[in-house]
Amino acid sequence: MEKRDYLDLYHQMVVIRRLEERSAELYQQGKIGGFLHLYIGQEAVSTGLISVRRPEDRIITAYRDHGVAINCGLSAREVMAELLGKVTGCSRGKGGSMHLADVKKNFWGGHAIVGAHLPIAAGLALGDAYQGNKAVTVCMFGDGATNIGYFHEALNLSKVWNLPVLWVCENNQYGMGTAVERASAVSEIRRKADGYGMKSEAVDGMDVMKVREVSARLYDEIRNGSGPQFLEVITYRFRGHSMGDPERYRSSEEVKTWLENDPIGIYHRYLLENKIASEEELQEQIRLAEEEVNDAVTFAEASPEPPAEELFKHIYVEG
Amino acid sequence: MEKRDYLDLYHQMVVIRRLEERSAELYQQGKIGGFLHLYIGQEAVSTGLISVRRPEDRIITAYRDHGVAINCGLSAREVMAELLGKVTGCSRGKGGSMHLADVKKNFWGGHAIVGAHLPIAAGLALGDAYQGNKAVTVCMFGDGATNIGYFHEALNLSKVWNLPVLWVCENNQYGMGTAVERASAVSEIRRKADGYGMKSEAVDGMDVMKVREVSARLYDEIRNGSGPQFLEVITYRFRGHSMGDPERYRSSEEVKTWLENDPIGIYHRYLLENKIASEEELQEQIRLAEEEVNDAVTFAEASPEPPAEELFKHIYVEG
Amino acid sequence: MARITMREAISQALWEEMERDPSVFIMGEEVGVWGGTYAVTKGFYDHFGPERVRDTPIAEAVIVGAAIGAALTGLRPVAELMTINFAFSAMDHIVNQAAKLHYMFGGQMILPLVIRAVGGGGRQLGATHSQTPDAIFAHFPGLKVVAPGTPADAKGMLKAAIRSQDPVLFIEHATLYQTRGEVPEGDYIVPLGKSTIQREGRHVTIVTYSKMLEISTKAADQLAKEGIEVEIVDLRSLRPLDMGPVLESFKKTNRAVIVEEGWKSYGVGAEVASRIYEEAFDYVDAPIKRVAQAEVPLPYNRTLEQMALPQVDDVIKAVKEVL
Amino acid sequence: MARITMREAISQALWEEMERDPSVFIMGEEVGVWGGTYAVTKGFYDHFGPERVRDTPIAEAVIVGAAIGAALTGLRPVAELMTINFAFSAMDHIVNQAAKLHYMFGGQMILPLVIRAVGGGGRQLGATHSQTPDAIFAHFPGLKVVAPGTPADAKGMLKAAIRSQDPVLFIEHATLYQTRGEVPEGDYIVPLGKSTIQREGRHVTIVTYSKMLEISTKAADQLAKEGIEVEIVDLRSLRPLDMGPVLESFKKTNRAVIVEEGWKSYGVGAEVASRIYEEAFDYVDAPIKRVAQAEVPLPYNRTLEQMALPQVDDVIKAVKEVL
Ligand SMILES: Cc1ncc(C[n+]2csc(CCOP(=O)(O)OP(=O)(O)O)c2C)c(N)n1
Ligand SMILES: Cc1ncc(C[n+]2csc(CCOP(=O)(O)OP(=O)(O)O)c2C)c(N)n1
Ligand SMILES: [Mg+2]
Ligand SMILES: [Mg+2]
Repeated sequence: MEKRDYLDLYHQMVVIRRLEERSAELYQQGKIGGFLHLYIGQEAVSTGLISVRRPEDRIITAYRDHGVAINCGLSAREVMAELLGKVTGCSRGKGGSMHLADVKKNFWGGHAIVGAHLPIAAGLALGDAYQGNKAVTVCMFGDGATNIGYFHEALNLSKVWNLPVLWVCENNQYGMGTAVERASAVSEIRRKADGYGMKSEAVDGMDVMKVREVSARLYDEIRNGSGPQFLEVITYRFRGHSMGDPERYRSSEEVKTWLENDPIGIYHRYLLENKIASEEELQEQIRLAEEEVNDAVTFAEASPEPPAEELFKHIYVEG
Repeated sequence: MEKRDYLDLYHQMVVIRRLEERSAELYQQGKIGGFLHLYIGQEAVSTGLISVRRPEDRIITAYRDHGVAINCGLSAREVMAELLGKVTGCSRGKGGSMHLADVKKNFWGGHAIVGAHLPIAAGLALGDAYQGNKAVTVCMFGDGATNIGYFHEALNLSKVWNLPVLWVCENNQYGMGTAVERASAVSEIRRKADGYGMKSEAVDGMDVMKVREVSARLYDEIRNGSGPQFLEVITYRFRGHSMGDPERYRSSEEVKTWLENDPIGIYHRYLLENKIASEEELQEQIRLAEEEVNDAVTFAEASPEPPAEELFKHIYVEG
Repeated sequence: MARITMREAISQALWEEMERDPSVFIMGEEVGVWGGTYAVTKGFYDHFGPERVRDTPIAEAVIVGAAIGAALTGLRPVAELMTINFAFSAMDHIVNQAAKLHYMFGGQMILPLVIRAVGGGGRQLGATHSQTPDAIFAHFPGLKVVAPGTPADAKGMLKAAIRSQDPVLFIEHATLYQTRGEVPEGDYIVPLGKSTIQREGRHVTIVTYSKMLEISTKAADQLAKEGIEVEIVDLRSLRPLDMGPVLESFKKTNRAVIVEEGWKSYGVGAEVASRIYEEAFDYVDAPIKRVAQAEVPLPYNRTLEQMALPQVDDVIKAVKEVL
Repeated sequence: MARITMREAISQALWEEMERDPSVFIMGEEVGVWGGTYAVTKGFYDHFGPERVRDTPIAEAVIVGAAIGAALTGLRPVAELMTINFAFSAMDHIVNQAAKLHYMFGGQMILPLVIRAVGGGGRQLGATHSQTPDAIFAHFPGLKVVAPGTPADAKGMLKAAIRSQDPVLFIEHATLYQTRGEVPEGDYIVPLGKSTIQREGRHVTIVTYSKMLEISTKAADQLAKEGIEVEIVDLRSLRPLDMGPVLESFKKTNRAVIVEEGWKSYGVGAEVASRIYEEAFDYVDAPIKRVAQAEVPLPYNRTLEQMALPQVDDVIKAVKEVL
């Protein structure tokens, strides 16, 4: 890893954080509508995971997708414009926060029905297997999503057909207000892979370097034919499930403990302690990120709404 | 176990076998319509399993349900009448082969959508838990059914809520024409319970005494609060999946090997070898079973069709 | 009578039924600790406890399936689907199990089950989370499908649904929760399967239900200023569908507009229009109009979304066209 | 042109498309080793091999879901649901995913996907296995829903569906597989979304599709003996719904009967009747009739089942009523 790679990871994480903070403000101002699920606290997960992907590897996730989009190389502009429902958004303003995507960057969305994208991910991997592409499909989902039938059907099929998928569970301890152990028969989510005879491991999701390291190894193995594998990433969402969460289900002490493990803070210290970057260099990254997000907001606000005829476009490709 | 209990088990198994053979004939004659799934080869499973249930224990199974119905105490008459679509059938001729039931006997059906009765079974057990009944729900299903999402959702919920269910997988090696290992990530089906942190075991399903023994213990444990448990029963269906199965998926050698493990033959030898019953006594049971089934066919054939007004009855309880 | 919101009315019905009958319990995602995503069951968990207010995993098939099973044992579960969009994830259990078990087993199985589900668009939730697919559930005999449009009906019909011996899909509308209305206190029951005239008029009949009752009423208010007197029939129940009040009104006005929020094709309006033509052909003075959602997956963008949803002006326009 | 069965026609279309385009493959329960539960894919496994003829676990959501994913990568999967009744177990993937991805992501995602599913009653399979719920799928914009009634259309439309860039639900009817008809050899394409006049007549228009085309044709044959000339419009496609030939015919006959196998309420007939009234009101000489399934879960008993299903005599009666 070059120094600029380290800085780039830092930059991505800060862009995500800043973008999420600004999104929350814009939501309060009524400029963003619908549901808004912030990724704050989980930045190290997708940043680490996606930092080692090759362009041919496909990424797909749930509705908590802003960070993933940034890591996949979407610009803050096209993400923010989508959040504001503008035609310059990555989904032309039709998808919104939960439906970011850019298929040219092999980012296959943003999916709002819990667990429903897992079967689709199996299909993406099937597509590659069928065509002999040496690509990995990375499918991210929450702890809550591991209880729905779609999870089961997708994991089983992926193993029976030996598909090149990395199943990544972002265990942020809750599905909305329901703690893992209140919803799932096993609290150690990776144990679920046992029921499919699938190799699994767990990693600390607050440490971007750890996520990156294990991911790199798993991509390699899968690319070389290991078949599907399962990765549980232990993390925490710092904010509510979406905007307007009463947060009756967790204590402020619990939140406080996790806040002390801020993934950006951890990585910041790591970079300093290992003398990879100086405080000034990191501040510079923060400043750049800030600028990028400001620019994105300006761009998004200035962007036009989709024209009226957009309503009847894209129902079908043909006719 | 008294001698008459041993004989009763034998009797039940022979009634089932004979009933199935006659059903096949009646199907060929066009007197039975729809799908007909024979239980031949699997008689020891439900016979052993249900022989130790208490009246308050609930039984629910899939469409391969004739044997289960007999074991639950339904008469051959009302089963046969249902197969013939007569109003004297246990479901008034409206359900047919796949939908036998008698709720007064705590037999909750016969369900034709693969796996869909597992969530319902979880609910039956929930009903008992909620009401403080010390009852066990026994839910039977095939190996093929363990790959559908319903299985996953039901097993998970049963464990999270600690429901009194015995999940019984009748692994007869195939779901229609698909061998277990071609459809399931793990071939040892009981391993699936691991993903729910659920206790499981396997038993030889061709030996009624073994099935009975393990079942008795599991009922006890569950009745005493162990929470759900999983039992894999290794068995084989001697006939096709349903009538008109081309059976391209298995070899005649394989079938032959299993036929040598006929559960009735095994139990027959067991009774003789252990001097529990004489050959004459067993022949007498066969004769009685034969009579019972003949009588059932006569009864069913002589029974009236449901009257025309039955068509619009039972859509709702009210209005 | 108190003037309360639809949310309060539904909450009240649930609370009172749970107090009255220990066999009533609720289960669903976030109904407990969270207090209901739409705050309908706020306070229930503390009051009734975790046995009767059951938070479930995100697993819609087993939410409905387990509710069916529990109902078969004689309980009266109220299963909540966080939104009706997730009903597709429990489709088989709703339309193949709940709707059919009673019939298929010759009347032996009885399922006093309520499935509550919130539907509707207009909140920029995007295509998968904004649907009003009521008609497709109403297609299945064996299921009762109701969708009240006023707080009083919401309370009275939810109580009727909970006490019913049949499986009932009870559809709420997310943008009606704040709507206020007079609601009788205590044991107020509105029988299921009965349409009703919500507003009298003599020039034209609007047939509608749920959220579109509000839109239609606004349209009627405006039309009244121009001297056009609209009669509004609220279906309230899609199955059974009670054509009585619709036909009665139509025979008086001879003109009808049907207003529904869902897509037009194969929707509610098609059925109602067909039934009017079949049962009151000689009274038809003008082609019946349907006002419905544009046939697109609902977009996130607010302007486009509102374009797609039926608006007061669309109703006014349709009324004028049939006059 | 050869006279072949519907089964052969469908099989031929699949075979030829797989030969023509390596990106076409089939997946589903028992499509491979077994040869298809209805023998449609007999011989495919041996010829095309296990990569292109994929037996799946019994897991409908992932059958459709994985087909969607594969389609997104540029392949052309033909996913088979053993029967349309099992489509409820994949409902979300059909109506929330397949139907919406293209729109929701602003046109980026392209899903050249075919879902084949066999429907229909009449074989004593009981309530859960005998449905004709076509209308509920046709309710969703974004999905194309077609259901051919002749072997030639089955071949031509399946080829069109496989080559289409859009997700298509292709509905077959189990009791039509033996039906024979002339089918052009080779590359025969019938564009999707086009109704057609299958029989000319001048007294009355029957609008129908799929299995009911056969029933309607028999009715028309009998009516012809009495001098009543029936024109039959075969919808073939429920979404998009092509009203052109329907209206053209209706404007000539001024009378219509709509014959569908599914339940009447919220069914296909309701939509078609409503559209005729909306678009040809001035041509209506008599109330349009709908012939459909009795509104009950289909019973197993043969006599009751046949009572519930639309019969030739029901069609004849309805025709006479509109005349
Ligand atoms: C099938 C379905 N059921 C319910 C919902 C509502 N819902 C949206 S997010 C969510 C919680 C998901 O939790 P988890 O998978 O842990 O992801 P996280 O939000 O923690 O990232 C729920 C219940 C949904 N979108 N889809
Ligand atoms: C959801 C669903 N998909 C497909 C079918 C068709 N089908 C009926 S039985 C069966 C095989 C089931 O195999 P298994 O669970 O092993 O039970 P067995 O027949 O061996 O007893 C299939 C695919 C169905 N009834 N329901
Ligand atoms: Mg979570
Ligand atoms: Mg099996």
